[in-house]
Amino acid sequence: MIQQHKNCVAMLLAGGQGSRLGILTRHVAKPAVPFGGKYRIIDFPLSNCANSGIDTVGVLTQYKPLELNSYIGSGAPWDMDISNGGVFVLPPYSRGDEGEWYKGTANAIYQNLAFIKQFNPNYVLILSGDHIYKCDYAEMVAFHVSHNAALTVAVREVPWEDASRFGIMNTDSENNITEFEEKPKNPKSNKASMGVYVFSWDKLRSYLEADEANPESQNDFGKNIIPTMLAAGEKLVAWTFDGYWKDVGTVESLWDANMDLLMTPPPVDLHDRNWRIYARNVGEPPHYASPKGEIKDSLVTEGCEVFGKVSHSILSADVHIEEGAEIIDSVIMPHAVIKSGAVIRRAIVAEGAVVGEGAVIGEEEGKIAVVGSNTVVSPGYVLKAGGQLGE
Amino acid sequence: MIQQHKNCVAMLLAGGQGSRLGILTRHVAKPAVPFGGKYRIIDFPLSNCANSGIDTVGVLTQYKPLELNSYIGSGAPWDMDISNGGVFVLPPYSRGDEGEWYKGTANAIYQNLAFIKQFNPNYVLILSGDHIYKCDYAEMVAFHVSHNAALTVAVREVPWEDASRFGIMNTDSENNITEFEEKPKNPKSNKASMGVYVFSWDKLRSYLEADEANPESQNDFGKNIIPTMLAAGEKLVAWTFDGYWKDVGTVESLWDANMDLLMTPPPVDLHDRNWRIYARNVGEPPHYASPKGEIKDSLVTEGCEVFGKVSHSILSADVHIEEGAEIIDSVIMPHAVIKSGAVIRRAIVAEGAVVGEGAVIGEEEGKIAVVGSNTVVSPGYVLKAGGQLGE
Amino acid sequence: MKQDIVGLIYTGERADELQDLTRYRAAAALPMAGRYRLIDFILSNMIHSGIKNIGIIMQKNYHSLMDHLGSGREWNLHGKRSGLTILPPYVSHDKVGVYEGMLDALQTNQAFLRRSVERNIAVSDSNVLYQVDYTDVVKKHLENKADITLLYTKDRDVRRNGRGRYLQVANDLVTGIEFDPIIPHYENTFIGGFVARREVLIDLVDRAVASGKHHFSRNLLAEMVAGGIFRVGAYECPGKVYAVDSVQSFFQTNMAFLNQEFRDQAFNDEKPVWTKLRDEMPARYGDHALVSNTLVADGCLIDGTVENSILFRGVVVKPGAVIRNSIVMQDAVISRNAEIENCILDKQVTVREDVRLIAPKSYPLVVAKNLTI
Amino acid sequence: MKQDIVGLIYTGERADELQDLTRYRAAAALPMAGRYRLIDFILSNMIHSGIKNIGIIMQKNYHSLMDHLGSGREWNLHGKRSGLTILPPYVSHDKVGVYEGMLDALQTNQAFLRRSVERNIAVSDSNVLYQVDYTDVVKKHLENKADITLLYTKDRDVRRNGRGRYLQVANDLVTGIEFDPIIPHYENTFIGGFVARREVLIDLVDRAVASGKHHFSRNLLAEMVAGGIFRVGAYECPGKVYAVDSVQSFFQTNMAFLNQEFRDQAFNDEKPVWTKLRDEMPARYGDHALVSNTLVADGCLIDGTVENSILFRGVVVKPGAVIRNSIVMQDAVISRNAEIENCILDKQVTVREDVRLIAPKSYPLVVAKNLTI
Repeated sequence: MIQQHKNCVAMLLAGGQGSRLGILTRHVAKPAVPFGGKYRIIDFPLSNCANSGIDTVGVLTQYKPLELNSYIGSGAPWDMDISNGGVFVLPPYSRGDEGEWYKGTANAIYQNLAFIKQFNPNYVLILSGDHIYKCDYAEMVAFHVSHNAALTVAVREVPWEDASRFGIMNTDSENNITEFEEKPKNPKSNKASMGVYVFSWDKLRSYLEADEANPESQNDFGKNIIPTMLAAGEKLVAWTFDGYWKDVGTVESLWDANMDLLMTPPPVDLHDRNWRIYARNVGEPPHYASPKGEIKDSLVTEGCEVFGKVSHSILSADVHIEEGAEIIDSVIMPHAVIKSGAVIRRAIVAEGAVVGEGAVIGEEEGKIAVVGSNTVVSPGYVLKAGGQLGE
Repeated sequence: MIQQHKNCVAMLLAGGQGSRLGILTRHVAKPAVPFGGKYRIIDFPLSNCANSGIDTVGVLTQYKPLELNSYIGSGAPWDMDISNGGVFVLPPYSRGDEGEWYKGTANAIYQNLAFIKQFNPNYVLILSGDHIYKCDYAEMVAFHVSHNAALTVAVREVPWEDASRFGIMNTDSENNITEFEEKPKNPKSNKASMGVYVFSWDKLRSYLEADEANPESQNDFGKNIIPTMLAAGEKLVAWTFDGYWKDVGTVESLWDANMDLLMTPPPVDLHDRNWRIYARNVGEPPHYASPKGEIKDSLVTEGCEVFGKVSHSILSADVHIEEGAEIIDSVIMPHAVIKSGAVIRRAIVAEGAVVGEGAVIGEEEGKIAVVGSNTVVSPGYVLKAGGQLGE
Repeated sequence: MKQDIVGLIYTGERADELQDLTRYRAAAALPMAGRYRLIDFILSNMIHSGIKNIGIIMQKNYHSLMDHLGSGREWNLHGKRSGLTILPPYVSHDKVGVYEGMLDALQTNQAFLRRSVERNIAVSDSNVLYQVDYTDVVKKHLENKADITLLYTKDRDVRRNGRGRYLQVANDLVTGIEFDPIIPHYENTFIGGFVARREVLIDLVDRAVASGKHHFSRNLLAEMVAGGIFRVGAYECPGKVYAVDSVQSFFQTNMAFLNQEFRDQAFNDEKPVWTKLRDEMPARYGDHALVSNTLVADGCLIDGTVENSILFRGVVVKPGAVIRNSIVMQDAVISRNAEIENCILDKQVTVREDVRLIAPKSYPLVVAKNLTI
Repeated sequence: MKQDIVGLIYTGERADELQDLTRYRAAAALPMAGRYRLIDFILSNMIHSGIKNIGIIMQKNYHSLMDHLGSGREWNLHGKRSGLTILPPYVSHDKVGVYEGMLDALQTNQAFLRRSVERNIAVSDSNVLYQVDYTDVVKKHLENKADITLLYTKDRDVRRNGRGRYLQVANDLVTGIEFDPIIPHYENTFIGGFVARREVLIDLVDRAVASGKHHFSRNLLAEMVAGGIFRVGAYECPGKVYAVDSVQSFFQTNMAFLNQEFRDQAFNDEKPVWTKLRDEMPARYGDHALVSNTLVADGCLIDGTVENSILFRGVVVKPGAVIRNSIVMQDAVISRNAEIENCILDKQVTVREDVRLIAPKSYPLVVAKNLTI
């Protein structure tokens, strides 16, 4: 199969089981976790690609590829149902006798070099599947090209006091990366790597092949590839991204990022018609707000029927809030039902869960409570702050 | 992800390495092997699905899924780029800590029960990825429904003298299967299984789950599932297919099936506008027949440039036959180049191969010679009947 | 599994009484229920009946409809073996074509009828809203050995004085038919949908046109019923039926969606109503939002009071604004402290601050597209 | 990576001299090179220049063109952020529209021009065949600080007596322009394609129409060149250029594809020419086939003699039939022992057994669609 030459191909690391998201990723891969009412996390990098003119994306996953496959489908929602490119879910597969799992981020790309090779690109963009942000990758690629770099690392400037929690890029005055330090005790820079890279294709290939041949390597971009390239004297540059960016790898950060959408103005504007975030359409009618309910300061998605009180919360598609139920500071994922008299506070209720009459989920303070997908919560059940319920 | 209910979902067993096809499947999975000039083997079952009104197909493969993925793309050529269904390539994937390979045909389906479950079908059609035939599966499903069967097995009547080479279904006068015998020494019937099944979804699920729980089982439809269902007294019926059907699992049978297309009239009519075989389009211009060449009794696909002599052969897309080259009784796969003075006889030349000046491939009699994909054959090289050249 | 019905939707209905609502759009393209166009219901209903080939007869003002339907992708009608065929008014060397009515349209589009391969055809007007399974209708049609089978309803809400087509039905056959009576004598209303054998319909149309007939119902159907040679079948359409042929009925039909029972009839998880996508974010409610008995589409920004209304995609309701008993179409803006009641605001209407626009319930006021008031 | 050019293709050229070939189709829809329509080359060339939004201005007889283009899927122009916009003649309450010419068409489709977001626009006629990278043209246009940049060729084969637009060019600027001279005084032929800043073009068109001008070349361009206020740039189109405006030039252009060098220019593995698919099987050669210097599309069944010809998809050549120096369109059938020479057989023509149809090379004979002779 001969594919057309592409200037830039994106590879999206959809990651492993995402265990820091607890029961939320028990039944779906992290990138397929619902976000912001009508989106899934993966809609952000995919829409960024579409808006940046990148139409060929490989999605690397070794966990629950079915749901991702099913969600991505033909790629039409992101304009990627094209014959000369498109979006492909790439789980690890058999070579000869045995299959290999992805040993690290670099190994995941290494195992899919043949995929990239089909398109013979000039540049390869490496993305992560658990970031919420709007980013013009075309600008980053242009920066890479104009700096004639082997590798460009996207960085954002974090508060100095937090810098020791990140992978930090030390740069000279011309944005050349001089050193990479993972969680430095005494940071010399506040430029934290976002885990988003642009590689020149020939460099990517040769360093991945060399890395694979080294049995000592952990096959990780941060730990292995970047230091090796620095040591070899390659030109590595840092491209500073200054927009909103959130890693949603934990329950708390996922809840936080959802709540950020309720700020005025929201730090990531989903209403911007020049940079839409696309999502698979669910074919639901407009939502219905009943005379018995009350909705304040919230996002409500099509298909909802709201008979109860909702404040400072996110309701995803086809959520039913019965009369007398109350939802505060919470995220309710698609198809969930909250029965009458139930109170949900500082919680995430996952897809298809049913919260019984009078149940109390979460508390006014403390950590976020989570009800897992398709879980049926008995009437009157009480789930404390930070609790997780579900299989 | 909630999918729409489907009456029938097809699962296509694209199989393993297909080692009986030798070097032809060294770089692609069997279903992606070119056939008949502009097709791949998988175009036949996929087009049959499209023509039978089945728009949701899972393709199970554990070998070279990349090429299959790339060929199938969004599914548009088979009208399967739809939002409520479509065609999905399903390699084995991780559950928790480790991946599992497909242990047998039944296990391959078992591992993908979750895929089928999404569509909550009434019936599941099990297909094979290495058969050339045109078949209205809707008729088979209708037969299954009207007979109120748990399982319907497609059979064809083979000459009695060959029956002992097949899996034979013994039936009563009402097409009920009474016994299944694998390669019986003294066949009681000449109804050979085609490896094409229609299951009622609930039956499929329960028997696959039971089979998986049995550590003794080889997890094979023929060896395990059918005997178990017969023993349990389920209603199994045989549906007789009487059209052209060819298993192209070996080099000889693949060559044979290609040559069958040159019969008058051809046993499988690719020109029939009511039952088209769809294929991914390659975007090539019409082929050019030069004044220096001669083409007789052959199929020639778009993109070819023919300056040599071609008789009783199949030229796939974008094949170049130089002046003075001669092709007889052979199959030339896409993008191959046959240099001047080379002679190809009773041979298969795979994708992108280059046969050098004056090379002689194959012989007038004997077994089929094969040149592997992207192989460069030195000028003057001689490959004997039955020889295979390439990595 | 394979379906044997081709669908045909006629969008050339007269639309005088829809006033400004149809100045730049066909009745079929009228906005409905917050995110749909009227034709979405007819189309989706045909699709859920298993119909995979659908022709749409276009008339004047078909640009918005064509834009809405696009390639048929949202309805999964974009394939090679299935699809949407747009049948525009015929512009050629010889003719700039506008149809006289359904009969003329059928005659002009004979090529579509002839090259279809399905044995049966389902034809529908586009200015009605109903749910029926055409497979059942065709089954009944065949059992009944009818030449043509008309869909009807007993629902009296569809009726209007002095306009309508009424049927006398006995044993599932039409025994009488009347047009536009001041007071209808029959209790059944023909809803503008019918099925027939495709070949039979081609023949009927050909004969009718050849013998100088012009009106489908008034001439062709009436003579078929009266003549006694043909069997004209009747099939009662289940559930509520709405006809959208005036500002009032447009208003009522939209408002019907506030009724839970009708919503359950029209929207069904297994049978979604497909429409063109807009990729809007979920609706955003602000601190001052007070929304009651209202349908709200994605993309709305609501920080005012809304009661008994339908808000289409991207409507903005500023703090202090009040909307009562109104239909507000796509991207309209209701500024601070503005008040509207019993209004229909077309797309991109802006209501300025403090403006009050209150109409009586029986005569909803239409504000035309793009106006700022 | 993101492209900053919107494309616009004008298909309203006069086509009188194409006779029956354009009776039911626009010149843009003329069959070309065995499996294409003329517009495929213009469209694919724009796409390979990175252009992702393309408007196509339709004129009378646009049904076959609309059918060919469909949703733009074959050109990967069916997305939300990219796409093909069909701009049909405007039929509304007020107007049944047929354009006067390019200027009128640009004016009427101002909405398309205005709502595009790209900074540059590439406009092309549809009755020419050429390959150029518009990115290079725009680059040159900007370097040149031109208001508009015209594409031209020095290729004298494009010229015909008494028809054509010729340019005097100095330092990449047009210094003189003439229309339809009996004998051209300038050596450069304007090929009907140009680029401009989108905003500049909108303004130029608006002014021209407002001041009563009607012809794009004769009025607008001529005054721009003469006036000395505007900079009219010139860009030489590389390679061969063909204009298809008469039966003879249609014939010659098709036949040009038998030339290896021109095939290499027009077809490039990296830049395929996209067209509507038909899912035909490969061409089948029989025992009696004798085919020489001929392009053969998929779906043909050949068992006769064919020389120096172009066979479109699905052509059947029976044993004993002879085709020389001819263009045979889709699904035509040449029966046993029939003989044709220097002919253009339109779609679905059938030549009966033993019929001979031989025209002189300089006046190829056109047999209209569907005829049986």
